[in-house]
Amino acid sequence: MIVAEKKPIEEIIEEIKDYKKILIAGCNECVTVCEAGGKKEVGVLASALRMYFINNGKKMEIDEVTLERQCDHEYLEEIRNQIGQYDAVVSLACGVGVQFMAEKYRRIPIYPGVNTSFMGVTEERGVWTERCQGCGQCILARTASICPISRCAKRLLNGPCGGSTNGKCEISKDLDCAWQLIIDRLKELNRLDDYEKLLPIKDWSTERAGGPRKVVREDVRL
Amino acid sequence: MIETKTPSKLEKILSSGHMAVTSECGPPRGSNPEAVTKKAELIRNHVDAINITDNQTAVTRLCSLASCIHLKMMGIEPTLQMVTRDRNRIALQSDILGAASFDIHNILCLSGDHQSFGDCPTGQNVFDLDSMQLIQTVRLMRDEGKFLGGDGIDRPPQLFVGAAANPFADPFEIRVPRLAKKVAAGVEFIQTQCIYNLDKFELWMKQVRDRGLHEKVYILAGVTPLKSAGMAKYMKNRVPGMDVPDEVVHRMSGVSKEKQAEEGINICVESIQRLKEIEGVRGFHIMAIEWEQKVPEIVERSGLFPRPKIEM
Amino acid sequence: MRLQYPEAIRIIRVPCTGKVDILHILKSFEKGADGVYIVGCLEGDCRFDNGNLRARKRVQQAQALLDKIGIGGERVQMYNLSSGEGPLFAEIAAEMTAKIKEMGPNPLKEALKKQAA
Amino acid sequence: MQKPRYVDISKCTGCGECAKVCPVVLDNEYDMGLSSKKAAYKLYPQAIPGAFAIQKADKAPCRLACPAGLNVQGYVQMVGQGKYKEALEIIMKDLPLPGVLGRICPHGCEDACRRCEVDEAVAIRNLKRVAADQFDPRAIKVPCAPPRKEKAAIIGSGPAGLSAAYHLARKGILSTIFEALPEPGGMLRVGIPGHRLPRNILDQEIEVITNLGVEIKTNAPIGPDLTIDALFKKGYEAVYLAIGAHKGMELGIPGEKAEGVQQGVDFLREVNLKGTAPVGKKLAIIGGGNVAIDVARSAVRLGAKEVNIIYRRTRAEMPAWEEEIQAAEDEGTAITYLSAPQEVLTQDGKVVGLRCVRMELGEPDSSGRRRPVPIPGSEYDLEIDQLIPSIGQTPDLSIIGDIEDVGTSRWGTIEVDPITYATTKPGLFAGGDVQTGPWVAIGAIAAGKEAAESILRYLDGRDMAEGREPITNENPQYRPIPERIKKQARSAMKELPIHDRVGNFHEVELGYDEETGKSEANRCLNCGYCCECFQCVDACIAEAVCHDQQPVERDITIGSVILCPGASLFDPSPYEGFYKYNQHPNILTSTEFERILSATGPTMGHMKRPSDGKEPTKIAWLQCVGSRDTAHCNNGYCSAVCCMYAIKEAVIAKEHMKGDLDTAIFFMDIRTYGKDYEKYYNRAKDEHGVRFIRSRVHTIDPMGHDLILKYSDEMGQLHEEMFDMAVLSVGFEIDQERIEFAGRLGISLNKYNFALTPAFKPVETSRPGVYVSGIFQAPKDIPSSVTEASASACAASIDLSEARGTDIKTLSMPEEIDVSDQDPRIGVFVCDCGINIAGVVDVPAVVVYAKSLPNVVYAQENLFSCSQDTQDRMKGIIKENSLNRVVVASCSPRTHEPLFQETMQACGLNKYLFEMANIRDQDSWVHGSNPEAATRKAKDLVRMAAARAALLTPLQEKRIPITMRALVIGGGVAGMNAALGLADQGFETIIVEKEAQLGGLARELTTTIEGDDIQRYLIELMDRINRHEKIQVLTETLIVGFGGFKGNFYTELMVGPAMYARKIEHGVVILATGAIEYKPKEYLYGEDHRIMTQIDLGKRLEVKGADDLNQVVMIQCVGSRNEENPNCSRICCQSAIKNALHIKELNPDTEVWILYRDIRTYGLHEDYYTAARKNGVKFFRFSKDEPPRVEATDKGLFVIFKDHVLQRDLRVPTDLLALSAGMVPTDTGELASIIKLPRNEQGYFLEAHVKLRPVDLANDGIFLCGTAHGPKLITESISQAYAAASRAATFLSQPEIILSAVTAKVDQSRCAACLICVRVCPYNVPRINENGVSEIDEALCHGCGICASECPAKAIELNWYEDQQIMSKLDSLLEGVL
Repeated sequence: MIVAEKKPIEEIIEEIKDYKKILIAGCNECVTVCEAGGKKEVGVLASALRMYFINNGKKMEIDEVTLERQCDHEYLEEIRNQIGQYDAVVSLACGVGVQFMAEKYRRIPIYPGVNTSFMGVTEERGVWTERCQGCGQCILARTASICPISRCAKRLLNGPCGGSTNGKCEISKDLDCAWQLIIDRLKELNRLDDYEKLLPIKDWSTERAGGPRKVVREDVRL
Repeated sequence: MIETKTPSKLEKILSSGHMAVTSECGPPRGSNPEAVTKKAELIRNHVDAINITDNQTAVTRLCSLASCIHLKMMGIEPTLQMVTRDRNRIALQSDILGAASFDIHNILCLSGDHQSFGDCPTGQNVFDLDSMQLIQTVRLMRDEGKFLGGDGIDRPPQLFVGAAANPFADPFEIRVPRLAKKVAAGVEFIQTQCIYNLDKFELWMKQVRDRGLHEKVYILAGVTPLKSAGMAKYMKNRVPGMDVPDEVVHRMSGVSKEKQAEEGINICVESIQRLKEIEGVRGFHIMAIEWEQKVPEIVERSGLFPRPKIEM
Repeated sequence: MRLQYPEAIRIIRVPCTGKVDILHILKSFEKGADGVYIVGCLEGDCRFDNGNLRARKRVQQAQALLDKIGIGGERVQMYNLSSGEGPLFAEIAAEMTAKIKEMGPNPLKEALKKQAA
Repeated sequence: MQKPRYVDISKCTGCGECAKVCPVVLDNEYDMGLSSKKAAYKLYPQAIPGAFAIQKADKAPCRLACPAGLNVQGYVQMVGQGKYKEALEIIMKDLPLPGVLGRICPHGCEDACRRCEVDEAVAIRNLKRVAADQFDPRAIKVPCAPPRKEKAAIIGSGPAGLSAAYHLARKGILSTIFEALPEPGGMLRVGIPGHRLPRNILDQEIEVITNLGVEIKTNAPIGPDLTIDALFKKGYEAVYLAIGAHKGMELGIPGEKAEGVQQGVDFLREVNLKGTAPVGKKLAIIGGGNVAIDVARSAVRLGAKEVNIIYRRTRAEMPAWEEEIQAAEDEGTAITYLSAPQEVLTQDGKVVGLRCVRMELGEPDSSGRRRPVPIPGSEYDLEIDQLIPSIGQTPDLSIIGDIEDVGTSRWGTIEVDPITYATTKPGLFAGGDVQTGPWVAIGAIAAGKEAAESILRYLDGRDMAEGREPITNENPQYRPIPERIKKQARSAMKELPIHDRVGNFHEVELGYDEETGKSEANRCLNCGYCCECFQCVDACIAEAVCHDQQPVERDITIGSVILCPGASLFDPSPYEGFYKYNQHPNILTSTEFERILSATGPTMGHMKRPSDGKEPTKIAWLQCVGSRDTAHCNNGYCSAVCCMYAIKEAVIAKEHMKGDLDTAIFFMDIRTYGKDYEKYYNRAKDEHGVRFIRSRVHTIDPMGHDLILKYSDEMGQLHEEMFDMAVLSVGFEIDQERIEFAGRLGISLNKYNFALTPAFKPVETSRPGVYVSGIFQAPKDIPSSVTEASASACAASIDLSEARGTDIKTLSMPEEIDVSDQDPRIGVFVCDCGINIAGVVDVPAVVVYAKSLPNVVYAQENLFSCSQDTQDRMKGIIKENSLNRVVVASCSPRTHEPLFQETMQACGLNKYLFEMANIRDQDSWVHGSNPEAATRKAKDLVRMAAARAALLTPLQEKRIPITMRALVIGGGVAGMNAALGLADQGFETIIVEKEAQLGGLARELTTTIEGDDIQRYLIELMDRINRHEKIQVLTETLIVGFGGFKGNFYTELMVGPAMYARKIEHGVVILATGAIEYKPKEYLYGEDHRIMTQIDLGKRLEVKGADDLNQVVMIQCVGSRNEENPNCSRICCQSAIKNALHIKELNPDTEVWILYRDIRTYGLHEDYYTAARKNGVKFFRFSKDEPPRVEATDKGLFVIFKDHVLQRDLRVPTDLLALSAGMVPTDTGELASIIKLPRNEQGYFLEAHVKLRPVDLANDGIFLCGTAHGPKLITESISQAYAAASRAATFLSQPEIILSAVTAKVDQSRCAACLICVRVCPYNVPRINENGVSEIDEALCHGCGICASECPAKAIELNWYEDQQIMSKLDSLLEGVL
């Protein structure tokens, strides 16, 4: 899923402080699961903002809504009738949702309420970690199903670098060295010999280097 | 390995069976070239080539290529260090050509320290290639005269290709395979991480020999004289991939503060003497960090002086 | 024991402090409460295993947020005691009341008064 | 026999007003006497709801000693409280003249006072006077029956006459008193001079009587003009004759008629009526009574120069009060003892002298006093001018003439019936001095009171004597005199200075001031506990106090009896010389110290030492006080709990003091043998730094507040250490009361008087049908006691199983009304709780306020909402007003919610439509000093409750039938007994055993330490199992699957060698998977055939005996108490000792050495340890860090260890080495994961609560027994098996289970399937279902609400605590704040 983190409230305040009436829109997908932008967080943010503005002598009306998803037209349509009354929307969806809402409702400023972080997993309750950078050319088959692009600080395809220490990355003791993981797993799979196969120079064009990407499935298109 | 592939003096010394001695200089954080040239002057008679580091520890400095050019102009043989952190494949190839245009003949291919250690931790890194792929790239450009994109190069670069190896980094079991991988990528000489744990290094070398890698690549053992007990401890505890045994730290702390520098030199000399005996060690890379004036003493006391004269 | 404690306290009953939502805490302040505290069982003695530990985390969340928006995180507290500790309950009530008195009323009151004026 | 508690618990609301007003302060047993409580007190302080009781013993001795039966203790306590009016009310129930008697009563009560045993009697009389001094008795409203038409005549207005008139008036009979003298009062007036009894006091108190309508006719002597018969004729239906004894007795010596001789009574009468009388210069008074003294003191006041009292015995025999004699002497009266007058010397008919003779004391006379005998020839003359004989008085019956039918005695008194005071003449009664001869005023008062009762009955024509026989109690039970009471001298009374006394009759004794009075009153020991002041009766609005409750004898028909009377704690007092427990306040028993640690204890959990309140910095514990001690007290057993509690106390004390405390435990062996106890011990030692000193303290030397402990260590080194406090770790003892109790029940006791039980029937006493549990059977810890309690319940249930389900009442409820489409109609009931709430909160105002709230259609005030009549009224109101929500503003829902909910259900309302506002515990009780704020808060709480009530919706509790079948996993001794425990109660039971045969570990065992044959037992047990029609045994069976929930489980099995798959449905599970003996890795086990475990050794001894053994060494704690298994295996010490004793029995010449760390023969097993030592088994201690070593060589087997006393290594050759290998649980890893069972680090299953639920698992419907729970003896396993069966049966015997409706529910349309609920639920209940959304099984949900408050999609609500319901409270509380 997409993992996001709540934006510091002061940042949101700074963006919306000049409006009078705003809508906080949550999303019941990834951001709910990663506890950054579900209905509950909408409530928490709304309550905190109301208090802030009262406390700072400002009249601010704040409403709450949580959509099933903000990355689909149909769900975004649900607020068409009410959205007109707001000066701005703070979307707690990922960056995708924020943009999609903005594309749909062109006259209303939409502000992000979360920092969209990465695609990752819930390692345990309250701990999410990155697993994929969407490079568009999956190499996991060559790296014991552990992605050095998303998990090595230097994205080394033929790691590890000399900074790998006790299984940890040189940049942080809390970060596993992806290449250590790869090697460990290769060992477990009894395929350590694969390590010596050089990974070729990567074609990054399917990653962001190639510009905005698009997937089109003609076979399913309506 | 009698034949050489490049005009590199270093390659020549090595291929003729001599113990090579290299050292390195860090460029200044400014545009005054004297910082490099003065250092180089101090050691030019005692070493075969001088590495110029490339924004070492991710701190922005005078560029490696320009510094190499200063040395070259002084008649000193430089080794251009090049990290893949800061340049994509276009810039890398372009700089290689730049070096070649000044007849710089040695290159050391590195991935580079992560920018989070340096002065621009919020910067983006590139890592379009990794060090292995840079090795491959240089060899492609030199040997096949081609760019990565496949186009031909007019006057391909003549670079003796080196890389680093760290016998002490984790995971230990892939230290030798990793070297093998670099060899497979086309590396011709290796400068190792500073060696303090000689036992472990010997073990590594044994495995290197077991695989016959010592016959495919010149291994220059890296040494760094310790200036103080504090430095020893710092290296032990703080520098990733550094293995400083307790005995070394104890030995440094065992002498009075004034004598510690001298003790550091002693250890370094003793190490070189022991390393010389190891089969497959083909030279030394002396990294006297901001202590270049001591390099001559080390080289002399280690019996590596005078340096052989090579016909260019 | 009938120990006396300050009368400024109104108790809202929940089956476990684990039921106390951060929203309950925030809304209390939004509606004008001067302070909120949550009294749970001793840590390790939760009838539902860990409800009180969950509650403590939410209190910490609320504290951080209230600090940021200028209400004052200290206005929310979590206390743990056993049902046999009446005197401690009274002590906590007094402590909390004193803390809130020292901090003054919920700043929203003053702010709204100013707005009205 | 049910003893009365004097409080009707059906009415008591637990408000505590009775205790508040109760004056009697007693030691609080709950705090081990470290704090105080009242005689009216909460009987079980931790019970909820807590009803009160009144503690009473027999009537106090002072009361019994008072002729008039005054409630002395009662009024003394009232004076102590400064409640003078109340004191007088108590006094004046019997005595109309408090101020009078408060001065002149001879106070027989004080002679009876038990305070004398401490120091001096309480000054009771003076305290009575204090009451009358501080409050005018005339202002007391005397309760009187309505006046009747009959009238009575009373002859004489002395104390008897006045008392009779007073008591008659109270009974509604008005009387007329005929008084011969010009002023009323009788002897009180004319016999007692004003310096002792001021006239105005007497006058005022006579007014008390006349105020009731009694008429006193003075100067109305009885005689020829007014005969008794005439009175009857005049219409007086009863006559009371109380003319007193006013005639002085003559000396009977020559010259007595001379001028200058006057009878003492006559002299006093003249003084008292006229204010003066002639006195001579030299005055002789004969006699030794109070009259003689009164005469002397009066004469002095009237100017007599020399006053000499002549008394024939010594001062010791003088009947006058000592203080009077002293006063007389102080005032100048001389007293001549052992002298008697022989002749009055006269001249001209006037007295001029007196001839006396010296006396000496001879043999005792009938009064017990030594008879005075004249000394011949010792006559001497005395010059006097006035002689006043005062040797006694008699009634002057001549004045009344001869009355028909009335008998008189030879002492000239009237004869009456001793109980009714009736003379033989109908209607004529007599009392006072005229009937008794001269006696004390209070006696006359008593007589008058009794006569009044008789007259009433006489007038009513009732039997006058019935029920008035005096009851005597040969052996009264009183409150014991507290052992640590402080001495306090009786308060002296201020007196008029001597020089101020001459020439006047001003009162000499000036009374106590209030302070003195209070302090004197507080010296009272409250012998009867309750003083019957009845303040509590007035204070109790619920009218629950009932002082006249009597003990009731009840017969209950029963099928079995379970005894759990417990034991008493060892009392160190008899060994004061050593323990110094009573003499030093900082030496406490462990139970007292527990109270100091307790938050509800006397110091509210603050650590303070008793002597000076200082926070202790060093505390010592002395173990084995009264246990393992045959030197002092013959308690040879170990009390089994003291080590653990001492460690606990030390740890908690340290925690309380946040580390500023040094604790030291002096012990012989640390016996932390229970499950996980050893870990606690280790933590205490290593983490908390509790010091453990292996030593017995030999001397405790108090030094000021501190204590010096002297002890010698293991090496014999002497030490001294100073401590702030010492705690005596006292053990258990069976006291006399329990021994007698056992005797009454006819059950046998062992030599220490614990109940005797057989090894294989651990809860059966010697009498069939009578079971026992707890420390009455043997010392044991709480888990074992609780386990046995369940076990005995099981045993009893088996006896009673036929009667199961009979004698029960079912409550039928009307069908529930559907309120779903009704608007909320809320009824609010605001409770006064007597004055508990109404005394602080303005309840009517709250009611008015409640009526103004939205949706509230009805509100009212209840005096006691919980009383039955109120409940009935509420039902009516709910129906009449069609209420569909109810709010009760009263006390705590914890205690009363179910009651009110039942009331709603009786009205057809769903019980979840109820809400409570706690305006008592959270308001009136805690803000008592601020009624205004409390009222404001009550309104808030009611408003909040009403707001929530409006949002409540009906919830249905799910009822689930139970599969009435049990699954027992494991067929060892525990499993089999558990199965029998259930099957014998009629429940179908299936035993699953993985082996081919039943029996488990017991198959390897020979005998118990007591000598019972285990194999024989096992054969019998298996036989019973196999023949039992309700038990099915599946051997060689594995459990492969498990599911369902409590009451409805299913288990999948692979049965038999053929692995036949079976699925069993069952309602409960009993885990009895057992344990096995640890296979040692240590000490060369398995490498040498001479090295074996204790089980091996037991078998070897059975087979080969011990004739070939010269030396056997045993090593303890093998595989226990080490890093790998930190726990003690509990059984190994006794296994070793059992085998050692067996060896010694087989071959006394075999040397047996046991190498141990601590010997842990807890409880009664200590006797075997003692026996082993006596039989020559040698014990050597080794420490964990230096374990013994073993060498097996060709030359033999050697054990090398360090002897702690010698401090050097010993190397001993041995024929055998027995390793006391501990226990390890059977491998249950897979089972635990299939059923999801919690286990500890060693793999033993974890019970739900170590102490309170020792055989339950946290998983409902799953129970645990035997060694699967932890190492234990076979006897303990059997008990636990029965306990598990009992718990399981309790569950199975319900027809269905009712699940709480307070469960979480998911709005699945909102669920994001984030798994957070799945992760946070402490019970793993939520799951993501096949539709990909969360689902919470209400049957499994515990209702904590954690999931609801963590759900990021806000898709989960907890029933009854829905967010909007909670928020409604906040909204309404904070409405308008912003």
